[in-house]
Formats: sequence, structure tokens, C-alpha cells
Amino acid sequence: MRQRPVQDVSALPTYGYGSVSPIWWGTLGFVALEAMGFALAGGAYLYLRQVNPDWPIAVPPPSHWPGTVMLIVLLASLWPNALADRAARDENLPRVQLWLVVMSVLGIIAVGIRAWEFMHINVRWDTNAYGSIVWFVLGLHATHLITDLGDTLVLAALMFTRHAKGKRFSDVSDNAFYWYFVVASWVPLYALIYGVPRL
Amino acid sequence: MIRVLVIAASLALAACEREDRPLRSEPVPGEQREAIALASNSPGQGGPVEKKSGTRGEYEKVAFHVSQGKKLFTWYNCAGCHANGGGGSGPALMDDVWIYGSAIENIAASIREGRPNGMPSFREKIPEDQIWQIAAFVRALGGFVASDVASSRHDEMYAHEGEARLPAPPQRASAQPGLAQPK
Amino acid sequence: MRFRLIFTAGLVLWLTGCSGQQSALNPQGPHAEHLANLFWVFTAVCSAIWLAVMIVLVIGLARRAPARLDPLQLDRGRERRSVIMVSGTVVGTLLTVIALTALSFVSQRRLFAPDKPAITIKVTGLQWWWDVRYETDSPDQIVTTANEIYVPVGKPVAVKLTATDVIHSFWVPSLMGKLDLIPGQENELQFTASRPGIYRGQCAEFCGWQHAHMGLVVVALPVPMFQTWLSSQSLPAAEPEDPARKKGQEIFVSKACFMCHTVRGTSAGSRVGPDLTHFASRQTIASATLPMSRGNIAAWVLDPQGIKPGVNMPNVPLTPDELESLVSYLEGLR
Amino acid sequence: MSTQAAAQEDVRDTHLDDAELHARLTRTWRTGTSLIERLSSVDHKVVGRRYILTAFFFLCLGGLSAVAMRLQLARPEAKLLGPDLYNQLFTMHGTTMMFLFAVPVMEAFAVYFVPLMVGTRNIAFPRLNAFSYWIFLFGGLFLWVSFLLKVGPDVGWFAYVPLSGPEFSPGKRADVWAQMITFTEISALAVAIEIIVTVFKQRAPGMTLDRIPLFVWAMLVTSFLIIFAMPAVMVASTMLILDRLVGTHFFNPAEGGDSLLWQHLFWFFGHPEVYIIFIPATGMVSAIIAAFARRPVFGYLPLVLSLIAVGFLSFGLWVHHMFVTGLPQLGSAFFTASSMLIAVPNGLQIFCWVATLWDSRPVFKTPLLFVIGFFFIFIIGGMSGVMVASVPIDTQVHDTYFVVAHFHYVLIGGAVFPLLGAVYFWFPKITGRMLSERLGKWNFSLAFVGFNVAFFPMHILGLQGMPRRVYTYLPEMGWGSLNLLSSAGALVLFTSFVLLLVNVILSARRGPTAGENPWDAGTLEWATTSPPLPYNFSRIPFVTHREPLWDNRDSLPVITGLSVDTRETVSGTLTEAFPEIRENSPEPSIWPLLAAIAVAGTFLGSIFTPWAVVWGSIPVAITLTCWFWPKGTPEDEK
Repeated sequence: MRQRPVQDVSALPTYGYGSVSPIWWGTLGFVALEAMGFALAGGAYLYLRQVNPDWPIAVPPPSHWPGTVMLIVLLASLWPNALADRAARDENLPRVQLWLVVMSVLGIIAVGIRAWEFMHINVRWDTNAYGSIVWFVLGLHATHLITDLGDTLVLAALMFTRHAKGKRFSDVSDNAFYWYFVVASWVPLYALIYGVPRL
Repeated sequence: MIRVLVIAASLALAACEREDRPLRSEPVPGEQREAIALASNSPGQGGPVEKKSGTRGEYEKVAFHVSQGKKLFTWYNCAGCHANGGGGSGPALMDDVWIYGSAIENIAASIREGRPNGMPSFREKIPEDQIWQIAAFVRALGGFVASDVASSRHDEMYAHEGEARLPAPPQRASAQPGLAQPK
Repeated sequence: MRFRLIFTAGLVLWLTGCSGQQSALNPQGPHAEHLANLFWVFTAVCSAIWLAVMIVLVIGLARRAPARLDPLQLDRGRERRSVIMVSGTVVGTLLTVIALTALSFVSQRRLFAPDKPAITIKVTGLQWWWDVRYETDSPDQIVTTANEIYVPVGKPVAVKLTATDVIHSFWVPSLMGKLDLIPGQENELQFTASRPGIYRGQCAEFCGWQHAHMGLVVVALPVPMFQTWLSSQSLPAAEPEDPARKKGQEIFVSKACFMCHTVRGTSAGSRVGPDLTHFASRQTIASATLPMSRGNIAAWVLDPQGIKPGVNMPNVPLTPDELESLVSYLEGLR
Repeated sequence: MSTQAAAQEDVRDTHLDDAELHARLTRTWRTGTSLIERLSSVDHKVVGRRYILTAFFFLCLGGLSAVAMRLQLARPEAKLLGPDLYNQLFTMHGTTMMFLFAVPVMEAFAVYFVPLMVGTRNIAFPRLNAFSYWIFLFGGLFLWVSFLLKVGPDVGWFAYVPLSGPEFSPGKRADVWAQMITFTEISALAVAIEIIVTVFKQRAPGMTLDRIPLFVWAMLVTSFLIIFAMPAVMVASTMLILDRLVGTHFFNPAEGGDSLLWQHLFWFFGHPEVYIIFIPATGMVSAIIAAFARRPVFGYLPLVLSLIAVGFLSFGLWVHHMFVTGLPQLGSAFFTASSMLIAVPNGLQIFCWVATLWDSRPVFKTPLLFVIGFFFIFIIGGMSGVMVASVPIDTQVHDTYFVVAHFHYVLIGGAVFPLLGAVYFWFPKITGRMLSERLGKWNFSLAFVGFNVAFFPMHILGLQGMPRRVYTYLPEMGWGSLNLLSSAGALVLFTSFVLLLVNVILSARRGPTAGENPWDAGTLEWATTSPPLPYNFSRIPFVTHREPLWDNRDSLPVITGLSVDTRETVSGTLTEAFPEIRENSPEPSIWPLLAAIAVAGTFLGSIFTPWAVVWGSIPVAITLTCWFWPKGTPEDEK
């Protein structure tokens, strides 16, 4: 079939940020399905609470401190995260490197706190259904902490190599976007795990 | 791919045996009993003599048998004396002390013939293949059974971890069953 | 198309001719009656709709609209007419759906409205049989049986359903719809049998190897007969007098039998398997799998694994004369 | 921005003559011929073809297991299969058909045709696409190899606890089922995201929302259903594995667990699943009807809206699978209402199609025949669906053969018949050759007759009290003759699929060549050669109409200015598809395969020990890092 040129796109850039970048939409897709996963886990928690007369089963409500510290650290991490995002959009390599390192450190701290949290849950996963679901929800969020930490570490390393240009800045910005989700998802889970048993 | 193949291959052979569901045991009727010299009913002193044909070993390699054993252990009220393996008026089955030997043949013999101080004989009362299933489960309680064969927790109040998650016994106990002295 | 017609004809014949002992289309009680009627109403409406759509489709395919050279050349008038037709049918669909929903809801209210039961029966589902207990005020009147439910004709019966191993489902189609038996939960089902008879039911939730053979029967008796049955069942087993049955009893309480079964009045008291106190008074054995007969009892005792592979009753080795006397003993448990 | 730099260094398609353009684009986009290059391919057509073939391979296995079951049920108390093997077989049948055939095959067609239909050169995230295929393949092989090793799951495709729990399913059979879920869900979710992004961002310039082909709309809605439904079953199957492996108590009533939690989670996925299978089929129906009615489908907007409505409603239906578990009456009644309500948007679609056929002079080729069969069968299924949606009626027919008949009418009538139509419709595009019409008509007739003979009697059997999932039945029950009839029909149905296979093999060899647009259809996939060249379109088309090829008879408007030496595609705005960036599509890579192997190994190990997740995460992390690490190629560096 003959072709009839009607538009020229040669002037367009080869990458973009936010909703311009397909990767951003892909990240959004994963965020959506993982949010669904959290919602269902939370639903399961509330369902089990519903079918059990006393909740938590056989143990006092868990000490909220590990969770609270986690909450504080995660909320605090929003600031450097936003700075990393902005630096990426400005394609300011030194600042991107700086904030990625900071975010990596914060990520490691967060994972550490989660480990501490697991050690201080007042119930084992195989003691009863309450223990099972608490470990499940915490574990689910822990996997997200760890995956994003891994992603951040790789990107941080990447930004110190010769590849640190162009599209990579867009990747940094998408990674920052995902971290927002990891933080945001912890807030309701915190309320669920440490608030609901005290209701 | 290679890796998957390797893992698959290694699991394959184990899998076939582990997943058997032998519904009809011996040729019906008639039970061939394992010809083994019974452990001496007096404890201690070198432990029991063992002679195995080994043919009953497969009972503890088949997940179905072990889980049937666990069911029968409850149904026939073994827990009445041995609790959930922790022991009561009868000896514990989860420690590494095996007065009359820890080999499946010895355990089967204990069930079939009974032992002094209260262990009744279930000869004729429990069909032969069920005796071996129970024996296989008792082995699992002792931690002698492979974790992919041993039974998991049942839908009941939490007593102890499922047999599949129990620690394997210390070497000496499994190497020379029965040498351990009674409490 | 012709094939279809023939088939529908065949279907109609079948349905009119059908009176299977275990059939939702053969109601023997008010509840099942109501359900069957509701089913036929829905069937009529749905078939009508299906037929209408098919006719329209066939006409649409048969009538050759004027060919258009350019697929994009659409006649405004025709399109507008289609809009009207389609919107009309959609509204029609909506109304039908609302009507059917309302109808369904009304029947639901009527069918499941809790009634003051004349008698309450506790049914526990196990792999792969039914444990049946009659709740009475006097503890000496306690009646336990298995795989058979006797009910008085014309009286509302409440069945309390639970399970101790996996999920089962209690279903006697000619009396009432099904309801699940779920571990750690108690469901209640109510039904009434209009006329005396034996109604077969079956487990309707996949529960493992012998799901296919997990049957039960409901026996509806006139009230007086039911009362006599109830009182006879509450008695312990009769002592055997003739030597063969005495020997049979000894075998029962010394061999594997007593490890699982109860015969009230003897030392056999295990609750693992069905209560056999009045075994011989039952219609069937092996959860409504075999009719009650000396031959079947012998076959079942000898080789349960051959008849129902995977069932929990083991093959117990017995000598021929041991079997003889054991069967005689069981036959005597009336 | 490196635009200027790029403009100087690389050649654009603007002024190249066709020969030069073809040569350069081929060099840039082709999949190599060596084994490694084949395994590294990220071409959506190559991966899509593999997906389709693999899915149909699993269809054969599922079909064979069905035939085996029908032979066992043909006579009462048949001894052909024992309960143990029968339970494994019906579990394998359901699991295979749902997770290894129906969902993957629909996604496979999307992987192949969505990029072509929206006029782009490759699917979004092509490496993820390759990865998802390998994971799907490994998951399917894992299930069937397990079956051959006697580890075939035997707890039903729904794996209800407690039967599938640690106490009543010794060994690893139930774990195999649960882990197979994880495999297939991961691949399905990945593809869903690729499709959404492809449709949102990579549509050809000018393809505004109201110019998206209906099949693409259907796949878009389906992808959203997948994203919101499938996490439920992953959560559930993970809980099941934990219960079995490390002794958690999610489903143990004695320790506060609850077996109905499983059913809620499973059906929250399970009901949308039906629509995940059915909605793509409606897209195929629309495509086929438009082509053979020789006019655009009537009621584009209502059709799109009803797709979306069905998508939303499908999440409000799950409890109608639990009407007999003793839930509160009023709650059940609500789900009756929602279940019946979904008949309205589905009805609307049917009416629109019928209206299209009314105002047309249809061309009765095989694809259209299958669509007609779809109307006939699917509407019966829809009607019996209205019946089972009613709580009282459901208490009688639930878990009986009536329901078996119902959902086979819905799934085979509603999904497989359109799918077979789509095979006949798109086979020329995929292979460049036409399927034989004569064999096709035979194929259709046998499938149609065989299907109805096989499944219509099951309605009656169910009403006569025959429960599902029974490995045999007593002669006294009087179900023998109808079962025999049904088994006969099953064999005829199976034969029809053998015919399809024969037709495909013969025609792929020496069928008449198809040319670009054998049906004179209107959508973009017909604007390129058959089979399409590695780069799909020598220049990205510019879309002026919902049916671009009918609107531009003489010449196709295209856009220019893309680099021909790197894998450039156009990425545009969500609603208007207004070009924003010249996105670079990733190069082939072997790492997706290696990552899939690492992930598969991890899942396999996690059946035996929870620690497998820990040590498995190391190879997974390594392979993923290598996958994303830039290779210094122009694609990466821009």
C-alpha cells in the first residue's frame, strides 16, 4: 500500500519523565496490583478478626514501637526521595548520586528496623491465625522494602558508571515514584497491625 | 533450563515413591508378618538385636503412609498414653531415647506385641499394614523421616510443630538405635 | 438446527418421564416442590428469550440486506432504527432481570424462613459417611445412627450440619436444596417430607476419594411408626443367643472391628466409624452404596478397599468361618 | 536533551527509498537465527507465536484428560480409572484449561495483535514479555511433569481447604498446584501490564480513544481485570503453601483460622477469571463480525461501555459461588441481584452484534460460522447462568452436572468458539497462508454438534441429582444412558479439534497465500505484509478513522522522522495519542530467559523449604540486574 507522509516526529526527544515515560506507567501498573495485594491481605486480617471473638488471639496487642519507628523513618525518607526525584529531572548527576546514596542507606535502615520488628512480634507465625496473618502482612511489606532497596542500590551503582546519562535519570525518577508507594502502603498497614488490636 | 532439569531429575525418583497412594495393602486375606528377632524386653544392655528384611522400610518413604499413621495414632488413642508424642503415662516418642529400638521394625514389633509396664499388644486388633503406618508416623515423630515425606500440622489445637519441621535426631540415636539409656 | 429440535424433543420426553429416586425434578416435599416450580418458571422465561434471540438472528442472517460497495456507507435511517430496537431490548432485559431477581428473593424468603421444627437432627459429615444423632431431652433416649435419617411425615425437620474433617454438602434433592457441612461451623437446614418413602441423597461437595459413594437415605415414616423406630433405636443391642452369633460377637470385640465401631451394650465403644448398634435395621450399607443383605455384608467386611478404594475401613484378614459368624452377628443387630 | 546530536548521528526514515528502508529496518529489528538469538528474541510476534502454540499444546493435554474422564463416566461403576487417578485428572483438566490455556491463549493473541492493531513496532516492555512467556512455559511443564511423577494435584482446580490443607493432602500434590498458580499469575500479570502500557502510550498518532479497535478495548479491560483479580489467588495460594509448609493457621478453625476465607479469596479472583476469558472473546467476535458483515460494528460506544461495565460488575459476583455455605440470606440476595444485573451489559453486546448482522450482507466464511455458533451456545450458557444466580435454584443445582454444563456452555461457547473463529480469521496474517475452508466448515460442524451432544445432557443429569467430581456412579441411579451420550459427544468434539490440527498443519505448508488483507478488513494489522515483517510497519501509520484501511483506500497516511538504525517507536499521550517521545524499544536479551530459570528454580525449591526463597533470591537478583544493566548500545545510551 502506498504511503503518504503527514507528520514528522524527528524533533521529538527520546525519553521523558513522569507520565510521558512508558516505564512510569509500567511502575504504576505494578503499584496497582501490589496495592491490591496489600488490600486483600488487610481484608484477610479484618476477616479473621471478624470470625474470632477475641483479637488478638491469646496474646496482648503487640508493642507499637518498632512499627512507629518504621513509620517515622519512612516518612522522613520522603524528603530525600523527593530531592532525588527533582535532581533526576534536572539531570544533575552529582546530586542524584548523593541522594541515591542517602536513599540506599535509609533503605538499609528500614530493612533493619523490619528485622527488629519481626523479632519483637509477641506471637509466632505458627501459634495461631493471628500470628499467621501478622507475619504475612509484615512479610508482604518487607518484600517491597527489600525489592526497592535492591533497585535503589543497583541504580546508585549505575549512576557512578559511564552509563549515568539520558534515560537513566528517568529510571531514577521512576524508582523514587515506587518508593512513595512503599511508604504510602505502610501507613494503613501500621494502623492495621498496631491500631486494630487496640480497638 | 539446565538447573530446572537437574532439580526436576533429582526430585523425580523421590517423588514417585513419596507420592504413592497404596490403598490395598497385602494380598487379601492373610498377613505376612515381618520375621524379626524381637528386642529383648529387658531394657538397656547393648540394646535390642535387629534383623530387618527392609521390605517395610518403604512405609516411611511414602507420605501417604505417614499421614495415615498420624490419623490412626489419634483414632486408636495412642495419644492417651503418649500424648502428642511428648509422652505421658507412656514414654515420649519425640526424644532420642528408644528403649526398644528406634528402627521401624522395632516400633512395629512394640505395637504388635506390646511391651512391659502398660504397652498393650495390638496383634489382631490393628491390621498389619496399619501397624506399619503408625510405626512410620512414630518414626516421623522421632525426626527420622525425610521432611518432604513427614506429616505437617493437622487442623487441631497447636501442640507442636508438624513432624516435617521437627529437628532430625542427633547422629548416635539414628546410627545405633536403642543404645541410648532409658531415663 | 434440525438436530437441535430433535434433541429438545428428546429432552422434553426425558424430563416428563423422569422420576429418578434422587432428582430435583421429582419433589416429595413442599420445599422441593417450591424449588421445582421456581426452576420451571426460570426455564420457561429463559428459553423464550433464547428462542427469540435465535429467531431474530436467523432472520437477520437470512435476509440479504443490499450490498454496500463502501463498508463505511451507513444508512442513517437504518442506524436510527437499530438504535431504537437495541435500546428497547436492553430495557426489556433490565425489566426481566429485575422481575426474576424479585421472584428469586421472594422464594428465598419463603424457603429459608426458620420454622418451629418438630424434631432436630445433628448430622456430622466425615470421610465418607454421615453420623446422625437425634437430639432428645432425655439423655437415656440418645439415638445415634449413620447414613440414614428417619423423619416423621408432614412434620418440619431441622438438620444441624457440621463436619469434622473436610467440607461436605448435604443434599437430598427430592426434599430440599443442599447446604454445606463445614468444619468449625454449624449450618441448619429445614425440610418436610409430604409422603412416606425412601429418598436418596448424596454428598455434593468434593471431599476426596469416595466423594462419589458418600450417599445417604432419608426414610419418611408416619408419625407412630417413626416413634416406634426412635424408641427401638434408643435401646442397646440385643444379646446374641445362638452360638454362631456369640462367636461373632467375640470376634467383633477382639478383632479390629471394635477399634473403630460402637455397639451399645458391648465393650465396643469407639466413635471413629459408624455406630453399628442397630446395623441390620438399616436399608443400606457402606453409606447407601450396597443394599442390606448377608452377601453384601460379607463382601464389605471382607474387602472394603475393593468396593470403595481409599475408604477408611481396612481389609481385615478373617478365616472363612470367622467371617461367617461375624456376618451372622452383624445380621442380628436389629 | 540529545535530540540534535541524535539527529546528526543516526539515519531517519524520512527520505529513504523503500528498499533501503526495508534493509535497514530489517537489520535493526530482526531476530537472529542462532539458538541463543532465538532464545533472546523480544519480538512480540515471535513471543506471541510461541505463546499461542504452547497454549494450544496445553489445550491438547487438557482435552485428553477430559476424554479420559468421559470414558470413565460412560458406564456406571466403570473400573477404567480409580478415584485417585480420576481426582488428579479432573484437577489437571480444570487447572490446565483455566490457567494454562484459556487465559494465556487470549493474552497470546493480544501479545501478537495489539501492537499491530495500534500501529506500533513492538509491545511495551518486550523483555518482560519474553520473561512472562518463559515463566508460563515453566509453570505448565512443572505441572504436567509433576503429574507424570504421580505428584499431580488431586484437590480440584479450586483446591478448597481443608481438603487441600496439610492434614488431608499429604505429599506435595497440593503444593504443586499452589506453586503453578504463582507461575501463571506472574506471567499473566506481566502481560496485562505490557498491554495496558502499549495501548495507553504506543498507539499510532491519531488513534484517539474512540478509534481504538474493539478487540484492543477488550484486551485493555481484560488486563485491568487481571491486575485487580489475580493478586487475590496469589495471596490465597501463598497462604495455602504456608499452612502446608511452615504450619501457619490461616485455614485451621481450631486456631482461629477459617476455611471460608479461602473460598472468599479464591472466588474474588475466580469470578473475574471467567470474564478475563470471555471479554477478549467478545473483542474477537466484534473483529470478525465487522470483517464479514462488511460494515463497522453497530454501537461502538455502547459496546465499549458495556465492556467496562462488565469489568466492574464482575468483582461484585464472587459470593454466588458460595450460596450453599450458609452465608446470611440477605447478603446472598444482594449477590443474586448483581449476578443477574451483569446480564444487561452482556445482553447489550449481543443485541449490538445482531443489529450489525441485520443491516449487512454477511459473508459466510468459517470465522463467521464460529461466531454464529457462539451466539447459539453462549446465550444458552448465559440463560442457565441467570438460573444459577438465583439463590434458591442454586441450592439445587450447585455442584451438580447442571453447573458443569452451564460453565462449559459459557466458556466453550463464549470463549473457545470465538477463539477458533479468530484462528481462522488471523491465521493468514500470522502465517501468510489461508486455512482450508472445506476442512474449516467440517471443523465447525463437528465442534458444534459434538459440543451440544456432550454438554446439553449434563443439564438434565444435574437436575437428576448427579453431583460434580464423582469418579463413578451406581447403576441404580439411572444416569447411564445420558452419560454415554455425553461421552460420545465428547469424542466428536475431540475429533473436531484433531481436524483443526490437520487443517493448520496442511495449510501452513501449502495453503493458498493470503496477501496483506485477504478479508478486506479495516483495522491496522491488515496494513502490513502477512506474516508481518520484524518491524511491523516500515513507517508508523497515522490513524484517521476507526477502520483506517476502509477510510484510506488508495494510500496510507504515515509519520516520518524515526531513526532506522535503532529500535525507535513513537510514544504518545494517553487520550489523543499525540506523539511525545521517540521511545527506544529494548534489544534482544538472553537475560529474561535466565531470570525465568532462576525464578522457576526458586519456586520449585520453595515447595520443599522456605529457605529456597532466601537462597533463590540471589540468582534472581543477579539475573535481573544483568537484564536491566545498560549494554552501551545506542538504545541504552540515548
